[in-house]
Amino acid sequence: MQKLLDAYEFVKFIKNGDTVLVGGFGMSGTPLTLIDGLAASSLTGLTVVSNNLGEPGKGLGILLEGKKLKKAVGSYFTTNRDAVKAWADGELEIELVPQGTLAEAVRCGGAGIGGFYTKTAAGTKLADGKEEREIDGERYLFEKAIKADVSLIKAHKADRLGNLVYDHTGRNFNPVMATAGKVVIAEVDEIVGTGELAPAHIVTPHVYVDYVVLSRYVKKAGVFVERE
Amino acid sequence: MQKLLDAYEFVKFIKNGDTVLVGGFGMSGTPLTLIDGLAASSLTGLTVVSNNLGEPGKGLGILLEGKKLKKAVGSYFTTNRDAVKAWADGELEIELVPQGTLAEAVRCGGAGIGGFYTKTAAGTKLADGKEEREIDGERYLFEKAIKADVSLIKAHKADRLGNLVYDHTGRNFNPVMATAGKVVIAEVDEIVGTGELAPAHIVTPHVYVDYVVLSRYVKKAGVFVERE
Amino acid sequence: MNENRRITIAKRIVQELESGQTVNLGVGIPTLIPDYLDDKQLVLQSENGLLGMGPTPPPGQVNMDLISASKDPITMETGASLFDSSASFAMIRGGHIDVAVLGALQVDRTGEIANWAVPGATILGVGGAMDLVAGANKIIVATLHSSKHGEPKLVEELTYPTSGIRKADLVVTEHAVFRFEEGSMYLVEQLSDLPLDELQEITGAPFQVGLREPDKQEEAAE
Amino acid sequence: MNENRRITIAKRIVQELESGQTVNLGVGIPTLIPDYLDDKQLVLQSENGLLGMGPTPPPGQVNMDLISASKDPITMETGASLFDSSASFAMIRGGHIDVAVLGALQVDRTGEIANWAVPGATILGVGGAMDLVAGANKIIVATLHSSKHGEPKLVEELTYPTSGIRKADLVVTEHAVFRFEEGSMYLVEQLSDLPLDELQEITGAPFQVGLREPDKQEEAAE
Repeated sequence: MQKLLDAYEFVKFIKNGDTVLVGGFGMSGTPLTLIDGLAASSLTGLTVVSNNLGEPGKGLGILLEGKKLKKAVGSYFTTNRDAVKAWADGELEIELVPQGTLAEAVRCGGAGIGGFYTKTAAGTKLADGKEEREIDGERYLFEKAIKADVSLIKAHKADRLGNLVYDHTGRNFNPVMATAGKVVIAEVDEIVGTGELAPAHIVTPHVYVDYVVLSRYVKKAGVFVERE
Repeated sequence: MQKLLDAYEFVKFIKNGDTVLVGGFGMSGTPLTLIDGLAASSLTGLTVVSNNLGEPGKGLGILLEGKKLKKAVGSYFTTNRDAVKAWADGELEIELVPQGTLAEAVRCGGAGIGGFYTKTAAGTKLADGKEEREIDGERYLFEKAIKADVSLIKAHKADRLGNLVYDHTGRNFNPVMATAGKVVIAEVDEIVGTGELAPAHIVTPHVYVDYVVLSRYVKKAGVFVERE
Repeated sequence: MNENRRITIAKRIVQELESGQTVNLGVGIPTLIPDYLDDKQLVLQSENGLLGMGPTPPPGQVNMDLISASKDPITMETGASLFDSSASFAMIRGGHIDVAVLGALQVDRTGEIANWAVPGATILGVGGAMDLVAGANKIIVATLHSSKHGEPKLVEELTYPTSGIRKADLVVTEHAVFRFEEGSMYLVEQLSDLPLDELQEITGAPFQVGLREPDKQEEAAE
Repeated sequence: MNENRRITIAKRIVQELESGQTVNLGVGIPTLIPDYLDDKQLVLQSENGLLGMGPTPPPGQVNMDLISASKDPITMETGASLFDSSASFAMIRGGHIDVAVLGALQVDRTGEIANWAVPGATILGVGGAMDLVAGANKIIVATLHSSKHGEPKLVEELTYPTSGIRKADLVVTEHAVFRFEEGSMYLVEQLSDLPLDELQEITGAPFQVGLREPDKQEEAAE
């Protein structure tokens, strides 16, 4: 398979200071192998755009422990007390974005849309410094599209072209993030033959996927453990 | 099935002068039964938002013949010479929108986005009177979201809740139009039991679908003919 | 005793909900609602990409890729559908959720909600709270009448950061149901035997008793 | 004879394409390209919602819900995927199509394209033309050198309405290949035995012969 990379080989596509989109909601649909790869690398100063920063020592939490991050953009960091502490200590910049605005901004980044107007957060602290516009008598905020150097996503299955499908709510941010990175790496549980995924059921067409990495983890009793 | 309507019963949800989104690309994924219903009704002065206006005497073309339309918004009308003639005779207003802008504007209408910026058509005649904005050094046009009173869409199968899947490229504008009408009527080829459509394969969740109408047409040798 | 008060609130909110409605339940008291539905059938939406959320699975059937917005394992009802985060918030923000039931830190006399941040404290989480406030067709706030420090949660003016300009339609506490209309707050029902003057005392905002116009009540109840 | 010229153009454009590339083919000459690919494997995108478009089906296997952007029956290659119009144009506008091969009414000396409307005539169709011009990573224009009225299609300045500010990278006619760089037009290859002075005569815009810098040519050919 042309797009298949060894577990940590993808790190060569990332530079210090890059902006990296990372899929997942909590620990679901999170590219654990790719995060391990970042943690094991010498990369620093990364900006991570992801809904959460995992939990202390779990998921993206290990990048925080490894001092890989300069900044985090997301909607909910309070589930990782390390993130809260790093922010309070001035070691991590945080940009808080409502979850729906985050998802839409990343979708726009991948769709060639420069920015959009949303009612979400109009009149709140998260609107500080943002342009407001009235459309049909209602208050909207301007939000700029989000793009990144690299997207690290997690899917359930890839075919040999790189078409992807997802596992239940593990889908979450992954399909939009697949569209918005200059280089897109997909960690998957399984690689199947081209043609095994029905055209109408493919969620991410292969044109979005540059490389595929087989996950180092397998699901046992519903939870990911290291593959033996 | 609670949402099931008789063929032309849906007409009661539409008023003279309403704006109606109609799915389809050419004659594919076009709600032929619902169009028949409009044609048979006494409705007039409708604004139709649809990629094309069908062909002379076919698809949306029959609404033009029946003098139901005040205005058409879409990307390509030249395949229907009746539309060109009606426009030249001052009997039909036409608003021409690039196809991608049309699809995105309708998606925004359904997604609570007030408007968006696209590079498409910047610097062209279709930008006349539209706001331009520079974002990251590139020229973008502001486009307002499109919403409608009613959406008439065509799907392949509905389950008894109203979840929808589509037939190949018959999907086209239908899923976005399903989100942007105050009342949404879906014409379908087949109604299946709830649970028969896999959760990951459903394209339009039932929350978007108010009513379902079984098509008066069936496909024979790949082409729709009247159901016997 | 605290649990009883929470259950009182959940049960009362159930009366506001109708079978077939699409409902998004926030964290806290709203998550009790599925236990008190009797034969009402709601369609529960989970912001992480599911319509048709079912109850917690038995221990052997947990899949950590099938979780709620609170990150707990869940199941799917028959007819459920899965989608990505942008589609989920398109559904929320686009006005396709009938009712959002939310917890709150404060609600002011106009119905404006504060439910995401505490003044002076670190503000590092908002999640989907603001999208739900901006987008749901009807907003019901489920909250205890007073904070654990005994301060009223219904206030004249918010001292906590607002969640948006969009107002709540209804607030349900263990003592009362309040409705908001055109900037004013109306007591529409008492849920405890607390006398009216004492209710007024523990409520931080002035309210009128009954709805402004009887017609309005019927309309709203439709 | 006209058909031969069109085939010359299609064959020459094939040389610019690589296996595995995602390509959107416009109406007209571009639709001839699939017949001259030899062993190159392109991934064809159809703006109405398909990646992996295959050839015309045999008559018995037509499905009018599986059609091209030209509304003709098509098939799907193994590994194809289907999606809605908003997703299709997200793919186009977002820069995920490697090459768009388009027809044109005119191209000016800077590479600006006019391919949707005739001045003075009714303007009632644009389709996806402007989205493709704005979004594809590389734009190749396939056109006969002169219009059927014998007027040059390569012009000093457009007299037909522009399709967008984004320039073509390459124009291929039956006589020549032109490349555009920084506002100027370069003849990079002759495809017929027409002498250079005659080529200049039937071309409505001034062009330079060869690329501005030899380095550039190599870079572009990579």
